[in-house]
Amino acid sequence: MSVDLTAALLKIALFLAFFLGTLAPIMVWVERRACALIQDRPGPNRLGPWGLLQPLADALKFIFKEDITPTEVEKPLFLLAPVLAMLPALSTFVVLPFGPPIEVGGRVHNLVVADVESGVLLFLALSSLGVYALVSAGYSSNNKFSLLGSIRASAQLISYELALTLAVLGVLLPVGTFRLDAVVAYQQEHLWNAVPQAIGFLVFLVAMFAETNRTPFDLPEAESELVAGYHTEYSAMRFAAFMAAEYINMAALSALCATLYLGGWKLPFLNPPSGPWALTALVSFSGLAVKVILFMCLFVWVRWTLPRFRYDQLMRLGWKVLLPLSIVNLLWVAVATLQGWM
Amino acid sequence: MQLAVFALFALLSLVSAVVVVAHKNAVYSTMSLVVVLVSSAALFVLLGAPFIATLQVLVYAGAIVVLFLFVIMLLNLGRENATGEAEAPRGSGQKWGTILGAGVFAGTLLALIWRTYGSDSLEPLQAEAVATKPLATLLFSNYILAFEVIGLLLLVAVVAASVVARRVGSAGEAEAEKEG
Amino acid sequence: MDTFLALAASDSLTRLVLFPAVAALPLVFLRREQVVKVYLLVVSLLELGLAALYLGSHGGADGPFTASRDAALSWIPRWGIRWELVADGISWPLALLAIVLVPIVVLGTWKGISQRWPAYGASLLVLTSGVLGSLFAFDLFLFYVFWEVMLVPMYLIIGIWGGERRIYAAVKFFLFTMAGSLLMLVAILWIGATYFRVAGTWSFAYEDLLRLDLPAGAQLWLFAGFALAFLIKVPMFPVHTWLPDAHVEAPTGGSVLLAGILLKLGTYGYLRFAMPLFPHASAQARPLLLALAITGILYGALVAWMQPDMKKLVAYSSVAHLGFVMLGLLAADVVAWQGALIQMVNHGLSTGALFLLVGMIYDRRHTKKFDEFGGLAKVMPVFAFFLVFSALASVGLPALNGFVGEFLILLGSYRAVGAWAIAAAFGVVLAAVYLLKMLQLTIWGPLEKEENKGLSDLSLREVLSLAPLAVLMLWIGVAPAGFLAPSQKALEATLSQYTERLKQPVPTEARLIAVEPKEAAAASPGQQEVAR
Amino acid sequence: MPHQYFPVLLAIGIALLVGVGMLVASRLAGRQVGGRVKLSTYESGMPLLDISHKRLSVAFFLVAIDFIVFDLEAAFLYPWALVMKDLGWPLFWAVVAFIALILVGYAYVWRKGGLNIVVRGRRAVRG
Amino acid sequence: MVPISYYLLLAGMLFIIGTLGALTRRSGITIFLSIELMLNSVNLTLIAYSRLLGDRMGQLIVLFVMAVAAAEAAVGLALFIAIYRHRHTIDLNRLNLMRW
Amino acid sequence: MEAQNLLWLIPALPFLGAIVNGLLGPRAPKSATTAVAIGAPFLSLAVALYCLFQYLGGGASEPLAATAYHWTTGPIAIDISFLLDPLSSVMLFVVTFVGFLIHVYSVGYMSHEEGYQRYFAYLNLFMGSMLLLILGSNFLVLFVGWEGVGLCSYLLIGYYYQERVPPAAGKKAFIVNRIGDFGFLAGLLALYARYGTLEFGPLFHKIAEDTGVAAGTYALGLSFASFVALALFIGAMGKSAQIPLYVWLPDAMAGPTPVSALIHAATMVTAGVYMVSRANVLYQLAPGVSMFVAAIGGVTAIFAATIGLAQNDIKKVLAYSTVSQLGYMFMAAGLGAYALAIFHVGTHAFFKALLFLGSGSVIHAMGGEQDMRSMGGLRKQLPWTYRTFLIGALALAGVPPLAGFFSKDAILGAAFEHNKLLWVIGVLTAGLTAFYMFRAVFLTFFGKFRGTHEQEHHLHESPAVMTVPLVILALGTLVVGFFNLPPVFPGGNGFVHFLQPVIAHVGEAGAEEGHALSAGTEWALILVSVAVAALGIFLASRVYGGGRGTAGDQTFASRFAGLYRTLSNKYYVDELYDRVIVKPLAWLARVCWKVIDSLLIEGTLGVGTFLTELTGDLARFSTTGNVRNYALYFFLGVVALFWWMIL
Repeated sequence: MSVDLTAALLKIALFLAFFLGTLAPIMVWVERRACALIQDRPGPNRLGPWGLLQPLADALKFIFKEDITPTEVEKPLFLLAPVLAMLPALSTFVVLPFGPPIEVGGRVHNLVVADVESGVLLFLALSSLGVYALVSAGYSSNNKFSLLGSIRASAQLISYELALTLAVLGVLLPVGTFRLDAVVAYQQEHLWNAVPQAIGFLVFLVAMFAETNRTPFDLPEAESELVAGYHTEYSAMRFAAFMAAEYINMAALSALCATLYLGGWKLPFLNPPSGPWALTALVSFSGLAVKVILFMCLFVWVRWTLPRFRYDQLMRLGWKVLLPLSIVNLLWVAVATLQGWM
Repeated sequence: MQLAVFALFALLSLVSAVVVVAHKNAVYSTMSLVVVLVSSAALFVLLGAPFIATLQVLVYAGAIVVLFLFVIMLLNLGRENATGEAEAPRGSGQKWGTILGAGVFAGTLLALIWRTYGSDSLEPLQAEAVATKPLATLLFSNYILAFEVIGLLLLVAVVAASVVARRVGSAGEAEAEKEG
Repeated sequence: MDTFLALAASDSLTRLVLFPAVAALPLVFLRREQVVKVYLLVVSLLELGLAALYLGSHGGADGPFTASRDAALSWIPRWGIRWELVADGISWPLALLAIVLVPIVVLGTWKGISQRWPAYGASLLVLTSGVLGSLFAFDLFLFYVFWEVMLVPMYLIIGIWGGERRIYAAVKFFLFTMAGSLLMLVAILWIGATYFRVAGTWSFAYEDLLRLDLPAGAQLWLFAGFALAFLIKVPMFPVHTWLPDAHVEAPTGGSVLLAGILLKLGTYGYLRFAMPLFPHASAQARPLLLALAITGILYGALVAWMQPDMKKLVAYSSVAHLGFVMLGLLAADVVAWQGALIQMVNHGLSTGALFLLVGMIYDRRHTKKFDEFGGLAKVMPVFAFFLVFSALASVGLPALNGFVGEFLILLGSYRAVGAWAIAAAFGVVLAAVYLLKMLQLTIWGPLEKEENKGLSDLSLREVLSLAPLAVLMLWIGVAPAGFLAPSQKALEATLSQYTERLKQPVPTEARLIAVEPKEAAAASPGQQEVAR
Repeated sequence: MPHQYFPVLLAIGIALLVGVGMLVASRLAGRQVGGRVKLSTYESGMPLLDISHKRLSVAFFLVAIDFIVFDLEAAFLYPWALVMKDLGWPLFWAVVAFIALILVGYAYVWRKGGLNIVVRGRRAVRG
Repeated sequence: MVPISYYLLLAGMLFIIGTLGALTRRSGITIFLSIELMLNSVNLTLIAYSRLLGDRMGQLIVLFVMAVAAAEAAVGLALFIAIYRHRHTIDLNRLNLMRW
Repeated sequence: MEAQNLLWLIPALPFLGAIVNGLLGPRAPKSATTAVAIGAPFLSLAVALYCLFQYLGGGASEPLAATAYHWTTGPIAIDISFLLDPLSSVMLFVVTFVGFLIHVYSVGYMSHEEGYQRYFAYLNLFMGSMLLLILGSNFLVLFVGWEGVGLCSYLLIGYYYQERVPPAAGKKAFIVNRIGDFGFLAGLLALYARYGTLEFGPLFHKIAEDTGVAAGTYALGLSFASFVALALFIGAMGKSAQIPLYVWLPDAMAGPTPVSALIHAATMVTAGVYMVSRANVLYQLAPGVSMFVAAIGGVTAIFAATIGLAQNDIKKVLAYSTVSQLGYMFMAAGLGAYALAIFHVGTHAFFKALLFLGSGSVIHAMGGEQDMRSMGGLRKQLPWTYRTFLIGALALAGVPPLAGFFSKDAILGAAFEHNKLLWVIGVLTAGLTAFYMFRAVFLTFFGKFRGTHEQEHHLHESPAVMTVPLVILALGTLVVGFFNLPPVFPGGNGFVHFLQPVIAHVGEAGAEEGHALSAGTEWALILVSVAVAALGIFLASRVYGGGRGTAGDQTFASRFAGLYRTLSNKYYVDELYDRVIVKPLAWLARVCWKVIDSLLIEGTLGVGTFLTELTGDLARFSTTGNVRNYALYFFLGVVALFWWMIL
């Protein structure tokens, strides 16, 4: 038991380190620099070389800023909301495999935090709880922009969740289990799913953007309309928590996307070394991390390139395009699998 | 270990359940319900039904309760006293009748359960018993008709709900839709 | 299931029964009134064609009405309930009457019904199915099911397309009929359970239950259960009050079918089930029922005489006419039974025609009160002709159908019950009194009301709907032999079985007795000698 | 096997800790100045002009209903993934029927405009 | 191993809490939530028995219960919306049109 | 062509005519209608004559019989079959011959009527039915015809349907007939139940063989024969307008006059007599009933004759005289002189048809006026009518050697032989008959014209199509009496002999008619009846002749006011019936409807409904409309159930 506990804690620590210690700072920097690049301006460049220390400064600023709790808010919910935002973000990764099974001290460990049968379903379940953070924040802020923002955000979230869920199901069909390591293994034997299930991949990708409220789907926090939406009233670390949750969500979803469609932790033409288990784990984890970072860059690129959708366009896309597409994908995969084409 | 986890979630769900029932603000009630549901999901896992537990979170907590929240937001039932709870209590007979009935029921039920299952001992769960595949097989063989009926039920529900909710023409709606 | 479908697809009674109900489905999609009407007409004529086809292919030694049956299918095996349809000489005349009346009703109410034609048509068709099913069902449970199926469309027809007090009438109709039929259901379940107790297996099949010899007490209760259901439907004297209300409020088509077919199910059921299954009990109850039947004849006639409303008059005349039928059935004499059977058909034809005529005049004037009429023969000679013709048939004028039935009933029942028949014969006088009053007040006399002067005579469509009825009335009246002969064998078989059973003592315990197979099974081509 | 799910619990616990910790840290580290104006609801610096909780369009509710339905559909289809290969084509057709049923409801809502969120409101002066 | 009776007791208590809520609260929404609570407690019972008896049917029924609950919530909440639109309240004490 | 194979044609042809005319409709050319209308009875007459010649020429030894088809099947075997025997041949001749003549007459009489085609359709229908009645070889066919003529009577009386009175009169006729039919039907049922056949031949044979038929009590304290005879006679009463069912016949004069002549004088009303004669076996076996028949006949005869004295409507006078003459016929039949009854039927058919047609001619000339007080002195304008009417009146009065004399005298002879009281009544009636007939003759044809000027202007003799039948009938009236000369003459009683095969010989009762009296008595009786007739005519001429006009009536009315009022109001019988039968029955019906139906049955239901509603109302207090209350009840119920289950 204790071995398992230790292993689990180690794996969780690995992810947290990656998310909070590595990915977040890098991405803050990348985001700001890339934005500047695209907008043809220098961007933050005072702290450290090329402004590399800027994320640290940002973090400090968040910590030391005043925590404003407006008098009109529903206090318990208002305080709970950022935690609720962090909760799904920081728990969904448990089902993501990041390497081949390794043997430590005579015991075989799967390189996944929670080696459970529900697998990807658990991911979806936990991420579906994210909506409560939005609603809580919006509702408790006692501000009509926040409320509208949160409602819009939740509607958007649930709308795209459908497409996402169905696209994921498409991946699972030929595999025959919910376990993501099986999905990875399947992709080692077959093509990456992104090829035969291009439709699903596309759907997933779009839904991913929407799920994380990223441009062009950042309607809920559209500053021009809704004064930043549901987190208008938040400041300091609470605001940072929302931001961090968003980034972590992006990362987690990117990881899931990579696992489902792009072969998971496995890099092409590169097998993890069969040396010491720690090396194996780190290398294979890096494979996943590389893909996640690539995805994150895509997020940033898209954010600063594409204009924002109008809300009705957004919903129309979700309901009238992605949903049918995902069903089509589902049926196609089912037929293909049953016919043995897959 | 399991007992600790059970105690944690049982306590959590009980407290949250009381909040669900007792809280004046419907939003808090709803949020508490989520807690109850998630705790129950944890208990489901303990009972060897992880798949149901996951679905409980995905469907129940993640979808159905969202609908409640939406309606509460939509009708603005949270803060203001549209629910009328604050008004002078009427029908306290109702309350006392309920408490009496619930008391009798609770006493009987608890005594009964305690007497019947007080000393049961369970075999530890086996992997096969937890596996989801047999469940799926059962669903898609013996209960395939129920499965299709669920489809029908959902169809009816969505149509009915759309029709009932969308009685266009009342003044409230036009006004409300401008807000969108 | 596939056997059922196969049965329904082949030239079978099942098809005959189910066709109208199935044909009602497309009505859901039809919207245009004209299309619906034509569709209905086509369907009902098709049904007639199917019936003819069936009769043509299944006729045997006894002529077209030779007993024939569909293969019995298990329906609820747990309780031995089966889908078993049998047609014989007793059910055929009524079934044909039902089938013939439907297109006539459609034609006759072409304009009278102004709304919701699809639903109306569906009701008619489902009603047809229910009636045919009741007539052919040889499983008591199945019979009950069809019996109830019959109830609903009629309830709808009265309740939706009826007159001002339609809801009251419909509810009254429903409650009366329901009260009786629930008792019948109890009796059916009881008899089924008794059979199970005695035979060890479940069965509701008519022929199985016929073998059940019940002790006196059980017979009496069971008979009461069945008889009440049937007598309410007939309707017999003290439980008749739903009928005038139902008729007056029902739309024309509803009245025609109600009088033409539904009431007959009561007498049919009495003949088919109540008497053969419980011979001793029925014999015991005979004096009371005879008294009620006679009372009904005279009472119905007297009350009809007093009515200020044409339709109510005709409605009460039904009470009197059905009293004759009951008299015939109670006589337990083959002549009387023949008369009763043909009288059921007659009543359907003549009263049906009268209701149609009342409906036609109602369509024009929107009233049925005698005060509003008078001298219509001047402006509506064709209407007058048909009214006189139908009224005379109803009066029982020789050479028209009503006479045949009444005469045979009286002949047979005089032989069996003597003075009762004489008392009933006085009903013939009263029939003339009230029907001639009707003629007097509607078509004869001076044409005084301004509203009546511009009335148009019957259209070709209306004539077409009445003409078949008139032809049949005359035909049956002039040469009834062809209508009597096919049913004779079935009636004789039932009667002989009934009298045989009566001769045996009542057992103290329920038991099974051997019953020689009814003509249904014995209808082999060898026994063709029908001696005259 | 419940214990396999323990890491999930663990992760959730840690997530909670992290979340709460972040907030507590900020609370401890940051200065708390406060002030009536500063703590008022931000609406361009104005006092509340209007009640904040207006009733919202019923379209959101309809979207949520559709979501529920499809979510359940997905929930019921997930087990399919486990047994699809075992049960083969008959099950496939059963599932197609199931999906078709759901799609009928979907089409109904589409036809009735239930998916056109907001746009209806914008064209309120249509006729 | 946690004895199954604990689960059942917990379910029973949840059920009673739900009942109390459903029968004493006046807000339609809260009553609805209480009913969901009761449903949930029944689900828990079903799963517990499923575990006790080693029979998966209990789990399956929970699945169906969820579907029914979803349908119920959809239609029920739609009704609330409709009612609110007409009466501007969902206080069940005031919704007594069905009173003779 | 075998004659019996043609028998069915005789009734069928008029039926065909009726159908053709009915289908042709009112828009058909009048000539076509006429051709069909006249052609059908003419062909029928021709066939009838052919058959009669065949039959009589063949010595009339065996009756002709033919079955058209089986009416019923199975355990009861009733056929549509025909029989030509002496009895039916007499009737056949009378019906076809007189019927044809009246058809011809109608062409003229009805020429300006609106429903010309309808009239002839009815009339043909009547002919068919009547022929069915007399040719039928069993009681069923007879009954079919019996009812058929009743129907036609109804339709034809109500021919002027747009007026108020005729339809009502038709209805009355039909219903009164129906009452009779009720008796008839009862008789048939009894017969069939006992013998299993309705065919005349086998039936009467069986009755004659049946030893117990006249003994014991069957019903109502009567033997079987008596019961059936009485029941059948009730039918005859209705059809032949005997007390107490005669009331419809005078009212029936509301129909067109040729109809009165054909149906209500010559043919239909004699059906009762025909039927009684046909069933003579029964009546011979039921002497009590026979006596009753005779008594009814006698009473009816004098009763109607007295009413006839005070009638002013020329047709009403003839109608009451018809009732009276029918009384004679029944008197004869009741006395066992069936052949004489039939003989009187025949002679009466000729002279009464003649009289009616004559009156029709008068009415035609008067433009529809029927009241004799407005007539007078018409013999100049209507010579042919006058002459033929006079012959008819003389015949009716019993003046030799006209037809009426022979038949009436024979009946009186039979009465004298069997029952002196009836003879007295008969003689008195004869006198009264002579008196009122000549009252009519004097009021109509003599004296001064009392009508309006305009009527006088229009007076004219009828066209030939009407007068020729009158003349033929008058000739017939002169001739037919000689078929049955009184027995004192050589070759007398020929008709009686001719009919002898039909009259059964049951025991002693069947002695041959007309031989019992000595020649002296015969002559004395003849003299008495002639004298009585002469007296009646003389008195009439004293009171009404010589231009006195209606003064005689006024004198009579003032001198015997009560008596006159009673007579002119027909003894208040209609009023009596109304009070005693119609009103109570209507009252009963109203009670049935309003009290039993609406109050008792509906009331019981109402009480049930009330109780149900009361329960509902009481239970309604638990219905607070608050869902949670219901839920609480539900919950408490569950708790209770729970307890019940674990305890």
